[in-house]
Amino acid sequence: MQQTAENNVEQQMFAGMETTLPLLPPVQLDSFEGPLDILLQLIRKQKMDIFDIPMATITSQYLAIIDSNKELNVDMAGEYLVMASTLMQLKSRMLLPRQEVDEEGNEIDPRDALVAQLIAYEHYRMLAEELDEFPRIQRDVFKRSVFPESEHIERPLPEADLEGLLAAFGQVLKRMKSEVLHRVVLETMTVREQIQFVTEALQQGSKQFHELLHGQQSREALVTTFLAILELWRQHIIQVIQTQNNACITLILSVSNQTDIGAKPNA
Amino acid sequence: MLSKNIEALILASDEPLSFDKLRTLLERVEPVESSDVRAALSSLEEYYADRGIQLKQVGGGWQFRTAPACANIVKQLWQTRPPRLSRSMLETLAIIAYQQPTTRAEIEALRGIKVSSSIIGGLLERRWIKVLGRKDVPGRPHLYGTNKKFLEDFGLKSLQDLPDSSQLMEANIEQQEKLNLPEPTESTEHNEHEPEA
Amino acid sequence: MLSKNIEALILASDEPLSFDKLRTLLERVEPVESSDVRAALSSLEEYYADRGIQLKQVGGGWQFRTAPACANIVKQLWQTRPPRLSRSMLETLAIIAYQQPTTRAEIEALRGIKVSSSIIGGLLERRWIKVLGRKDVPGRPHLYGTNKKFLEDFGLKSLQDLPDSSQLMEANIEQQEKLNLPEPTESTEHNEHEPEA
Repeated sequence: MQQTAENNVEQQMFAGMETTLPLLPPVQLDSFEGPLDILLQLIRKQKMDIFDIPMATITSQYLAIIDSNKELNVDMAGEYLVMASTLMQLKSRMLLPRQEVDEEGNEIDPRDALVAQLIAYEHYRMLAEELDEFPRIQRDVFKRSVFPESEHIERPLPEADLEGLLAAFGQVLKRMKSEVLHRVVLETMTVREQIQFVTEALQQGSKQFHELLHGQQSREALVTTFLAILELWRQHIIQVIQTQNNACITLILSVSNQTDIGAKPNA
Repeated sequence: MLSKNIEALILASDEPLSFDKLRTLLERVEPVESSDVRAALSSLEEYYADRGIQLKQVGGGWQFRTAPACANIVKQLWQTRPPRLSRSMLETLAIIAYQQPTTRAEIEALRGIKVSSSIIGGLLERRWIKVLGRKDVPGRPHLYGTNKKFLEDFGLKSLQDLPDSSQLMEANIEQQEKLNLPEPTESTEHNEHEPEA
Repeated sequence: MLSKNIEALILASDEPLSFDKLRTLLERVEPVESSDVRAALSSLEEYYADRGIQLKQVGGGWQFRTAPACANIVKQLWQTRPPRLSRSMLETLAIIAYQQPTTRAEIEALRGIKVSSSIIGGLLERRWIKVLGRKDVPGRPHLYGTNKKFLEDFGLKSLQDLPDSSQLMEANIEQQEKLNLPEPTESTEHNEHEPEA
């Protein structure tokens, strides 16, 4: 049905997936837009009949995916778990003889509601994809943004708009949220200078990696300092020590001019 | 002179220029028939159809825009690229476009997953959606709908330009009947009328 | 395709596109001879000579402008609707207001995009910003700050009246939701003060 960027994930996910209990590699739930999305992908990829979903198979496949994502954040997990219990309930109801009937006496398939929900969601999912294909302003098409007309025309000046101003600044702030929030210093910085900075700092004793980067004012400074550290490490002038995964990284000067060149930094 | 004036007005306007506005402005200089304006517009539209700049009808007005074929080169004018829209944002936007006016709970029911504030906030910030009011149910949740800017930015003449959703509507009504969604009584009425601009 | 690309680039650019800039941009997509660009430009210029929009060489670059013959009617357009502040103008003004004194390079660093002379020029013309002096760094760039007129027009008693930036960041989504209540584009607050003519 849909050929999206998730193909890789899907391939991993569906590799070796049989109607028996599947062996699944870990699948990131972030690649799905929720429980309905998971179900739809399972159904469509395996060419199941959406109006006659094999509840036992789909339930065990769904549970396997949820299981491999146990450390989900709690908020997200809620909806996934609700769907899991819905599926299990449907699965068991499918085993019972049908009893519920509508006004005309026809049996009601317990899966109907779920199917309707899946179909509705699938429509929106397709519409969303179509929407994304429309020629979008600033991505595919562009318009004029300044209006300098012939000099014969005097143009009234634009009016003030405080809300617009605040919103605009909010936007700028948000865009640079990941960057340094105070002044951006536009000075050029060389790796050579930062090598000197790092060496001098380390001459007073070992330093944590983050300590060295801490005082850096701009993204450029951070990057340059980082490059300097890499360069020093490459030349075995410093050693980089990390005792375990995710632990602090300690930098020390190599014992100068000694024969420890063979000593492998173990980060 | 008529089509010259039309060209100039559309170029000089900082938002899509509606037909009525265009006609009113043209009238100030000399009397003009609506049919003539219409004819001039469509011949201009055709005239620009295969150029680097095109005359397009978007969000209820006319605007000059660069041709989609030139997108790659025009993008280079700026260092930054517009961020890609996430699937969750697109899905939420699609639901709002077709179901408006609609609440966050209704969107969540359709998507089967929570709609985070940052998604709604992002859509509001881009001015693609707006709050139309509040729904008269407990909690008085916001009712969302699309804005003119949504049509402009996606190059749509009007909401009718969206891909046909009749199938979708049917499926959805059925679904609402069967699932007993949070606010089933009010929400069904939104499906009966066509979304308006 | 060459002249299509040229048209599109000139329409979308924030400032007059110089020949060199134009050529550099075109080159990124495919190799092109200066003489071809020159030829394309002059045939475009001729092509538009008698239309409502014209291709003009101004201030060392190329730009589309409305034809002088249409000046009257374009004037009418602008009388009925004062131009809206462009996003780039608002962002630039906001940065100057919060970061003053600041230079153009600093504004560009924050916006991640070039700030055209026409934006700074427009703000100076509106007397919302002024040159405070020069920064003592190589190139001695201008330092910009806001003017009293900025406070007047935006209905602020003093610069302290601007929400502080941390507040703005947090409030962003909430504020957006509020700002977008019923009529998002029509702001009610800034109509309370009389905008100066």
